[in-house]
Amino acid sequence: MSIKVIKPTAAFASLLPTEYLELVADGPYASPKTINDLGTFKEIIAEHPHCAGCGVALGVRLTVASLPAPADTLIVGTAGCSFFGLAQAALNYSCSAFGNQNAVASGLKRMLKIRYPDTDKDVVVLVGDGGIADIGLDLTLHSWFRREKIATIMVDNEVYGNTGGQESGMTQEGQVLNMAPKGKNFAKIPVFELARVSGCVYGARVTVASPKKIGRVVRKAILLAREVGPTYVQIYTPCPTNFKFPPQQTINIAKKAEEGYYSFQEFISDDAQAYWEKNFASSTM
Amino acid sequence: MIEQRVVAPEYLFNEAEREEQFITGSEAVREAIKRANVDMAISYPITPQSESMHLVGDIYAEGYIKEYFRGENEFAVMSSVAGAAMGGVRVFTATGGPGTLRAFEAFPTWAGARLPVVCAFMTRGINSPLSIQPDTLEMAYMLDTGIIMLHAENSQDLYDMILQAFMIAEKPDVHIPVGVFVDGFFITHTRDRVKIAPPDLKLPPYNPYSAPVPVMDMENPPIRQMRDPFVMKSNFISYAAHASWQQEILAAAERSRRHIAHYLGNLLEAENETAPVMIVASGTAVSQSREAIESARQEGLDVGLVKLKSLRPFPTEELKAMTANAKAVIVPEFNRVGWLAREVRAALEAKVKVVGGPRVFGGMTMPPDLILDEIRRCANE
Amino acid sequence: MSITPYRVLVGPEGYLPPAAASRGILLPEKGEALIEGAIVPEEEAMQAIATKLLSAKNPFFFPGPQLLWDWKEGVALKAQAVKKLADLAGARVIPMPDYRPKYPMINPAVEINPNHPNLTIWHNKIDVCVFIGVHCHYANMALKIIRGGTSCYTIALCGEAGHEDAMISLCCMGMPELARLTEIIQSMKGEQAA
Amino acid sequence: MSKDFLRISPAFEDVMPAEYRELVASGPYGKGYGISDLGSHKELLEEHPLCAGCGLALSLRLTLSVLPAPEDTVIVGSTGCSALAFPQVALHNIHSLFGNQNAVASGLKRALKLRFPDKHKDVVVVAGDGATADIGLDMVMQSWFRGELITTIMLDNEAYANTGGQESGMSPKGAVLYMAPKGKKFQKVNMPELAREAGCVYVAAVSPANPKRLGKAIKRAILVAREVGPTYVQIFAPCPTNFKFKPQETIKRIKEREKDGTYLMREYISPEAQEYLAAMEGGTKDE
Repeated sequence: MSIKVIKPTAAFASLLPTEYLELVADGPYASPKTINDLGTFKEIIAEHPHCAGCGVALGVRLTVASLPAPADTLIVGTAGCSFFGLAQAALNYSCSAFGNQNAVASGLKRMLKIRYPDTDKDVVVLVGDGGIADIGLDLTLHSWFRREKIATIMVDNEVYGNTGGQESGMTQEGQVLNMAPKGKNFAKIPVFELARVSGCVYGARVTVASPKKIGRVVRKAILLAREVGPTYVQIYTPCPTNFKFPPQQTINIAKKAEEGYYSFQEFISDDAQAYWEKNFASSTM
Repeated sequence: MIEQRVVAPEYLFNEAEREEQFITGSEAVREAIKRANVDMAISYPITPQSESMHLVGDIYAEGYIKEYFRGENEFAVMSSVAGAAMGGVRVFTATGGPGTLRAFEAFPTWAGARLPVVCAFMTRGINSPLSIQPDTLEMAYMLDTGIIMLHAENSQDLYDMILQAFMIAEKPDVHIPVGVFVDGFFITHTRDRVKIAPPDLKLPPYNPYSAPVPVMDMENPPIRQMRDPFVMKSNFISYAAHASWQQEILAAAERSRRHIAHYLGNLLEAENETAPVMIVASGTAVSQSREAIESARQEGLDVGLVKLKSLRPFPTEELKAMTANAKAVIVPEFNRVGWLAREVRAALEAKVKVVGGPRVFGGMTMPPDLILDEIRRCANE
Repeated sequence: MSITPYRVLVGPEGYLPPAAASRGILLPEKGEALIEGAIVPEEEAMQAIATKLLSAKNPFFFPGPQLLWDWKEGVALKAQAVKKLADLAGARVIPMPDYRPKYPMINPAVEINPNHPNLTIWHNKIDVCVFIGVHCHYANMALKIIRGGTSCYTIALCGEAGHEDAMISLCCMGMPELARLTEIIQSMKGEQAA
Repeated sequence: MSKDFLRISPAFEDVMPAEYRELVASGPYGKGYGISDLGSHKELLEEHPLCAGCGLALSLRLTLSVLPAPEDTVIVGSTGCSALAFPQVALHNIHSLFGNQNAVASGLKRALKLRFPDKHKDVVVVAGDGATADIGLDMVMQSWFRGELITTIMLDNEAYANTGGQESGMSPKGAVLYMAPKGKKFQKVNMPELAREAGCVYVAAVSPANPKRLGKAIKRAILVAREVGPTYVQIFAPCPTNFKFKPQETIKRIKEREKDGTYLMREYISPEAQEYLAAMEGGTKDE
């Protein structure tokens, strides 16, 4: 995207609300920013209607702040709490039927490759746990089987939050929630392992307690998806509203999880590793 | 869970001493299922249906239902429901809006396979753009799936119709699915007075061997049985068999008329049906019409009301009788396409002017004045 | 409904005859029965069945899976009673062992199938047939195809709600009703013989 | 169904066609036959309209002939070539919509558990590669995540054969088929590995080139699914019609693929399943 697209025409510049001017002046488009720059630039998502302490809002904000090329990034989402903040994002965001995000992204990425052969148009899927692990599982796995060059990012709050707190496939076994009155009776779906088996060339599992790690793995996933193959990042984003903990506890809960079942993990294929060392090993990130 | 005793449906519906509660539509679903002797319920969340199926999950935990689980999406849930019904149990589920469309391929198979499934539809807008608000557009698509369609005006209807739906669906000469449709949010999420039977009463259990088709359990003949074999060999005989099969599904819906009348009293209700201007509506459009009629009568206008309770089978003859003296029929609806106006025009065969509207959609409410304007216009012509 | 009420008469009625229920024909209550689409007392229908069977040139009984397979208490006994009734009425028997479409070809001399019952009717030149022990869905499928394409007079002896698409249909039939029908045929045969 | 369930009402014994009398006299119900009994009894599937040399038909015939309890087995099939044979199979079997077989089987298994709590009703899904790895993948895997006690059998002819030979997820990379005019671009989906990850407690990849091993895998899969957890058996069933080789070369093709390592026979048994089988197989004769 050239900056022209977001610069108001001189005749009307004075009439535009300030937020649009700020986006031009110190948005992340001209020179991509990272997690370390948070607070120094106008973020792609400046406001959202999520609940207080929402882990998903934080996960989405950190992800969007880590895009290597926000000017040429399109995000494909689906129903769920994630789409509230993303609906305010200052980049192309599409949302179709519940669960079809990876199918939509496949078509979108291939078309953009044809229309802009010499530009890396990053197509990033950014969606909740229900959208990927349950209703969208086959479309997600098949985009990986086909080696679609897209980065799939799950903000995992381990519950169907937007519909009022029902058990999802990513809910932990035994957890009592709506539609699991006696506690969920099967294990958290191993999407991270399935990603590896299905052909993802890079995968990372992280929590909102480690913003710097999120910045690194999201950037790496998107850059690798440009050339090598599909990539997957899974971010634990606790939900105070449906798990009934105080909003200010979100980071602590994520930290505790990171010390236990949600430990930081990465996998990378040989050809992805080779590509990374050749092209990006020098950069500090 | 309290000990329940089986009673005759007629007793549970008409004679049992009822207690009034101030509950939401979602809670009305729970109270109905608690008394419906349901074996199995399968759920998937979608606003505005989720609360109903949460509560059904809770009474499963209390012991009123033998089996309950959350599927991975609506198409999978409706397929599991089909598997359960073919296995010979009484099964319940619910969905709405986009969920109805995602599950859609399953509905005609339910009817074709003669599965007496009861499904509640909390109607909601269809994407795009996304709307979680009430809208009955999905009913337009459901009209030709072969399932029986009841439309609840309020939570009392919702409670009664779900219980009655099981009895209608499981009649051997009917034995096709019954959909109980109710407008999302307007009914599911608002409290209302609902008269319910004592909680220690329940419907008789479902007897799978009274079904017009074999049950898939290897315990009844014939053993060499596929449900359902595609009758597709490319010759006339297969086409004739397939056509006859479809006719039998239509016939099943026709046979349900007398059972619907027996349990619901009639396929429609009417008041002041000799008036020159008649309103014909279903769902919450009926409640809005009642308010408009109230104002119209204060202005000295003569207007009547027909509340349709069954949309499939459609009460064509009854509707003709109830609009015999009308010079205009007004059909208010909560959807863009006016599927009920189409049905009413087809039924009345242009013998009377049918005004297709007022219509609101996208989740908008319907101010009674919109209907009142229409009444005034028709009254003055 | 159409001006002249629909009648369920012997065929061939046409390319795709309607389901009688879709033309307003109602099912009988207990103690009633259907003759050619009209509700009549059960006794009258039994008499009509006896007359039809005894005057038929080539009558056949088509017992279905619920009678052919001895799958639960009392079925063998009922099968015995139905066989006796058929013999008494001078009718032969062709079984409907199951409902699956028979590929590549059915042997119409020894079997009838609800997906293509007309083959067996034509092959054996059957002028009157009796359905019993067939699941209602498949009986109705077959009865419409027979009425559409053959001139066979169909009779349904149903333990459940009955069949509008048969020319004569009893409903709610148990062993007592079966015995009564056998009695009527017995006495009618006696009168004819005397 | 009780052992002597399949009986003909004496009054109509004489009019029943021969095939039904044979089914009662020498059918497999209650016998627990194995591969070695083939030819000695009336099989559940005797005739079908599939092509000459069809690997899938052979695999289906072998599978049906080793069911531990055919008298209490309900099969859930799906659209595809196998569906053409199922109307002829002498078992209750369900054909619903393309891809929803494991969802249907989940509902059915739980219903039969309710109605027959103290009896093993084996619910066995038998479907093709398209139905299992493509259109039905999520419902297959979700039934595994939920730990549904059902057996999933894939008849893998590596193409959408019934619709004329299109590429499926299980087609080999590079195979030129319809809808893959330049050859399939991605690898054969690794279903056995996905099955293991998704919670299957017994996974086997077999072929009709080794009937005894196929029979053993099917029996184990069904027995383990009764008590321990979901099981998956993948049967390589080459398709002469769409891969254009001679009908009599089907078995030869399998052996070639095994030799060049592009179709590996393997078996995974979870510790829990191992324990269960040890107890079970200690008693019954090992195929």
